[in-house]
Amino acid sequence: MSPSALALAAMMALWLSALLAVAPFMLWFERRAPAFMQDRLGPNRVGPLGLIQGIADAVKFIFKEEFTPASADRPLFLLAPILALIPALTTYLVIPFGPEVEIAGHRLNLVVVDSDSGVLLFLALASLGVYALVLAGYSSNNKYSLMGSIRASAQMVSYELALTTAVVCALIPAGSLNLSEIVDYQRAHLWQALTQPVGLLVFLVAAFAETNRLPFDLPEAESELVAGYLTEYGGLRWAMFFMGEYMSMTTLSALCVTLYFGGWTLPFADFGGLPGLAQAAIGFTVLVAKIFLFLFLFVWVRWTFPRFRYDQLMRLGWKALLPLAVLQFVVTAALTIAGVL
Amino acid sequence: MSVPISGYLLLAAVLFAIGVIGALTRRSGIAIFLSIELMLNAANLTLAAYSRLLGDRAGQMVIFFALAVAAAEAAVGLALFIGIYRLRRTIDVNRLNLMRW
Amino acid sequence: MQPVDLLWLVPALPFLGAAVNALLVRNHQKSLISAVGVGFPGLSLALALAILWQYLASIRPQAIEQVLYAWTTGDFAIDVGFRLDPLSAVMLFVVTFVGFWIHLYSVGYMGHEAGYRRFFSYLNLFMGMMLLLVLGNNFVVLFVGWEGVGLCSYLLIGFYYEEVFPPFAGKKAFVVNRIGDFAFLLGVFAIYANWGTLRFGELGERVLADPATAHRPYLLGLSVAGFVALCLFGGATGKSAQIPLFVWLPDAMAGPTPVSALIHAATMVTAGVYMVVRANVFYQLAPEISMVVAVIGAATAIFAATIGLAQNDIKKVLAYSTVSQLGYMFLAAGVGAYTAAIFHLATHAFFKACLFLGSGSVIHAMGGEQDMRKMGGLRKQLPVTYRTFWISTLAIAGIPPLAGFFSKDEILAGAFAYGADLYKLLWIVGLVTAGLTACYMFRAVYLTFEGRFRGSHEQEHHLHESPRVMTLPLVVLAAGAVVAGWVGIPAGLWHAFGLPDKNLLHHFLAPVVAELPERAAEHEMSVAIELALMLASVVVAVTGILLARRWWLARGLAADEAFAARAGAVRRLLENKYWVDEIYDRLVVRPLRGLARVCWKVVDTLVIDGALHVGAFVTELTGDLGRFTTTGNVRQYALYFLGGVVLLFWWMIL
Amino acid sequence: MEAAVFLLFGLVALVSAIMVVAHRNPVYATMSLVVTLVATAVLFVLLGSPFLAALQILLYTGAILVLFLFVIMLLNIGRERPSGARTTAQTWGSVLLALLLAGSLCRLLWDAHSDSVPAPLEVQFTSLRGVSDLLFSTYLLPFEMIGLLLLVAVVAASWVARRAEGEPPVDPEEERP
Repeated sequence: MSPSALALAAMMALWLSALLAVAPFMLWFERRAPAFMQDRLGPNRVGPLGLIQGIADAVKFIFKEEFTPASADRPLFLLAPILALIPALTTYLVIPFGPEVEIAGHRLNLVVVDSDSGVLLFLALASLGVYALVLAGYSSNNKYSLMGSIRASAQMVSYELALTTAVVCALIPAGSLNLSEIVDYQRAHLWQALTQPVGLLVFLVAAFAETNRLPFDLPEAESELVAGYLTEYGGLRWAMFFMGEYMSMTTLSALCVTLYFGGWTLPFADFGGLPGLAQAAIGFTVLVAKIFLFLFLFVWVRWTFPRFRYDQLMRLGWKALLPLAVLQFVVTAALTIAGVL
Repeated sequence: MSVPISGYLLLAAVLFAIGVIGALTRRSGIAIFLSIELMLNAANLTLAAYSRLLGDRAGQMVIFFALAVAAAEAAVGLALFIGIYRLRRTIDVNRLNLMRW
Repeated sequence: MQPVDLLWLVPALPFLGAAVNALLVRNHQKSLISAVGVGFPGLSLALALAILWQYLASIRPQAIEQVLYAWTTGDFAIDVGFRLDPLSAVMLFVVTFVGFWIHLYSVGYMGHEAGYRRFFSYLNLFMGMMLLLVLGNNFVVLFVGWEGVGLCSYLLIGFYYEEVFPPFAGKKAFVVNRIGDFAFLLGVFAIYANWGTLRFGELGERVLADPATAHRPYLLGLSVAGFVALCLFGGATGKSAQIPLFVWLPDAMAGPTPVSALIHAATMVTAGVYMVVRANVFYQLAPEISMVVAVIGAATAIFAATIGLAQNDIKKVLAYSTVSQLGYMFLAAGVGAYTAAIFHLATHAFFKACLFLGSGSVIHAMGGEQDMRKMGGLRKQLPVTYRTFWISTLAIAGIPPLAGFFSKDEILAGAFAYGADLYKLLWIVGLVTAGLTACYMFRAVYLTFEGRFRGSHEQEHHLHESPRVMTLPLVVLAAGAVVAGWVGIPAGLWHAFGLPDKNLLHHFLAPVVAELPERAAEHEMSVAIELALMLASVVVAVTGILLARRWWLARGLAADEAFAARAGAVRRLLENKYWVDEIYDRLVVRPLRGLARVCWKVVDTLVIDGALHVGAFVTELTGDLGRFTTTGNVRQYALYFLGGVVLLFWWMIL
Repeated sequence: MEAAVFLLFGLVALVSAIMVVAHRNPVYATMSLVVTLVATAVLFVLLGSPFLAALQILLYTGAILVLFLFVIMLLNIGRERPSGARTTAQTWGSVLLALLLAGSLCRLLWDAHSDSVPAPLEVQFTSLRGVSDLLFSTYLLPFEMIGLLLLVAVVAASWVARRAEGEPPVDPEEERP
């Protein structure tokens, strides 16, 4: 039963509103959390607890000067930020936030695209993110940005390998690429985090690398290459890059939650009986809560680990993560065949 | 109103032709390589159309393998380009006449 | 050691003389050159006389053969051998005797010429070749001699090679002779093909043994004998300057006068007659060919005689007279009077050689001037030359008792007696020609020796009688011209005086002529008719002389002008020798030249070179195409690849 | 609905394909190829194989074309300078031949399949399970071979493109031809 267009629109609207809300929240949260960790206050002038800080920054970005380098390749220069948003705005389609429910007479599967190769779609769309970096670096016609973009894209491509292998490990017990089936599997069995801790670890590290978050944010590190591929960007374009980054953090966390932490399910509570709409709401909030925990983890990690040097970073990716992932893959496969999982 | 298979086929044929023109007229090695990838893609599209027409998943298998082979080929090809560039400082096909006594 | 055994030495000596003069002697040793040049032919003459003496004394009609070297390849046997029989004996005597005296004469005549040594070596070479021709015992040796004389005539005509005309005349002579030789060779081949041998002795017996083969139909619609006879006669016309191929002889006068005397009067030109008589068996077996020979002989005689009338160069007159007399010899051969032909050949050799040498001493005296219109009144300055010239002219005109009368008369008698009425016509032609001969010969005599001198004053001053070395041969030859006739006085005359038939020459040569039974009857003729014929020829000769006296003696050159005025066209016709040369040029030379041009332009350049060029072009073309495909340009390879794909696709699909 | 999507993405594919061939700047060409491949991926989905669509995007656009961009940047391949030479026989020849090929192909395909109706779409065809069952049963050997092939390709590429020891790194800015 294909969900009706209305339902699709509703669900997409729900997801989009959540994602768009994330960016300003993160701006604020990114400042408050580390401040809290470091026993300082962080932004509190702008509205209560500085909550409005996000909005203020957003407004600031809007009014900043849209500067384009002289001999930059204008079309590509403008295209790059847009490309950065594409993966973020499309990968959430496959993530379920609720069981099959009856809303207003329709049997509805609480996921925008219930494709049986959902995960693959997620990964495919995620991989498009690389282009943003590459084009940004190439088009701004500046040596640092070029070097930055090459390093960033090399890093992303390398870690994508590790990420994909880890994801594959997560799929094996469930026996399907459809995220809903994986969530159902986890409702029935233990959460994957417990059964595949190594896979989870590899996934998380790869996720940090994919989004160029701190331990791996060498490309736009101030001390290294000025701002890497973002050097020439300012104002709204810069903001779009950051929004893209935050959103991809969110969607990756969503994927992680769905694969390893049972997605929208709570371990012991079962809201099967409630009316569809309620179930959807509860599922979504549970999912958002879990995602929030991961976002906290991102910030937390950012302010604790020192930045990797580029060769350490690449060596970690290829010589540490990838073997671990393959190991995990072998173990999981063996266990699954043995019927343990 | 389902689209007749021939639509896909004709589209694939045209794409293939465009790829051929690109491969034969462009001067820079990379452009030629891109055109070849385009031709490969057109071939995949034809295969997909036929597998859909005959309802036989074998077509999809072939595409799967074609993709893998394309990846391998692209990798080696680009490596060759780097090698040639190091040798002749140029990728312009007209100025390369290595395939000769 | 009998002289006869040294027969081979007779031709060898002149060869030796030629070699010595050519290789060992220096140009300036003039006396040595003349000693060698005259000495060797002299020795050869002495040896020949000894051989003849022994031959006549003891051996008589039987033929002697001497083989130096027998050469056989497979079944083809040719031996280098010499044969002495009555016919070659006569020829041997004529050639050596006349030859020697002309050699002696040329010592004086050529004394101050540049190529003195060269001249004598050629002359000796010629003597050797002529003796080879005459003494050869088979057709091949004869042919070797035949070619040798042709070569020497070419060399000697073109002796003055610095000037323009002599070399051309030499070439002309040689080419025309070659045409004749070609026919001669065909005849020799036919003989060998049909009878398997070329030696004269065997040939005669084999042909008579089975006349069937001789009459078998052969090429050109003729019988075998006919074909052979015609071919041999073709060779004879070339060599002895008869109608179709006589054009070279008048031009041959470009050579020095002794050459004209020896080669173009006495010896070489008679080779044709000798050859025809030698092969008379074929002519007797092929009467139609004999008729052809007779007709051509008569035609040539009268034709040349008429031209002789209008010539102003003294040597040209004598040349046409030679052609005419040769015509007589062939007329005799044609009618079967072979002995008469040889008899006239011998007598003609004497008086014609004497006439030529006479004209030589006149030209010598006149400082090289040959035009009779520039001469006149030379009686007083050149008495000996005048007298010998006079005697020879009388002989050639046929006035008894000189030689010309007897030999010419016998020919006319033979023609008259030959049965078919056609020969009566030939007899009349012969008679008229005799008259004409007398007429133009006496014209020459009167224009050169009588009247007043028409040359330049300086020439007149220079006039002198030739030295003794030149006048002696003149006297000897003049004597010969007188005596030679008595050898062959016809039987009729003997019977007239009641004496037994003492026609020495006729009986001597009789065995040579193969008597066929059916031919025997034709020659019988009553004595009365014979005497009448003799009287007729004498009357004609005398009228000729009287006419000449009335015209040229009395009025000198005016006669020619009057004749030209009255019959201008005829005069011009004769002067230009009936435009024969021009006709030949137009009919033969030009087409051949055209053919040659075609062969050169079309066949050679276009076809052969063209083929090569095409070959080269094709290779280059394919080379280019090949090169084009290996430029190393990747895109081109891709294009060809695509082309291949499309072709394959079309082939598969359509 | 399906026809609309087909027409839209078909057109997009065509236009971007032309851009790939026509555009002088290699980066633009590559980007338009990305667009073409994504459009084709959508067509794959229409033809009932979403798995391949995802795979194509993941594999092709995600990895291969990124490699292309890498090489373009590494070798600093600038805009392809117009050769200035008039369109040579090569160009005309190839265009002609290509059109000939395309024409005959279209005519053939049109004749053969103008009215053929695609087979009914069973789940087996589109589902990933159907595809993977077939893949790991009858096509297992080719699958393993592909693995080997990719390994060989990796080794070959790294060997060919390596910089020999002691050889200075090629500075793209250096003497550009």
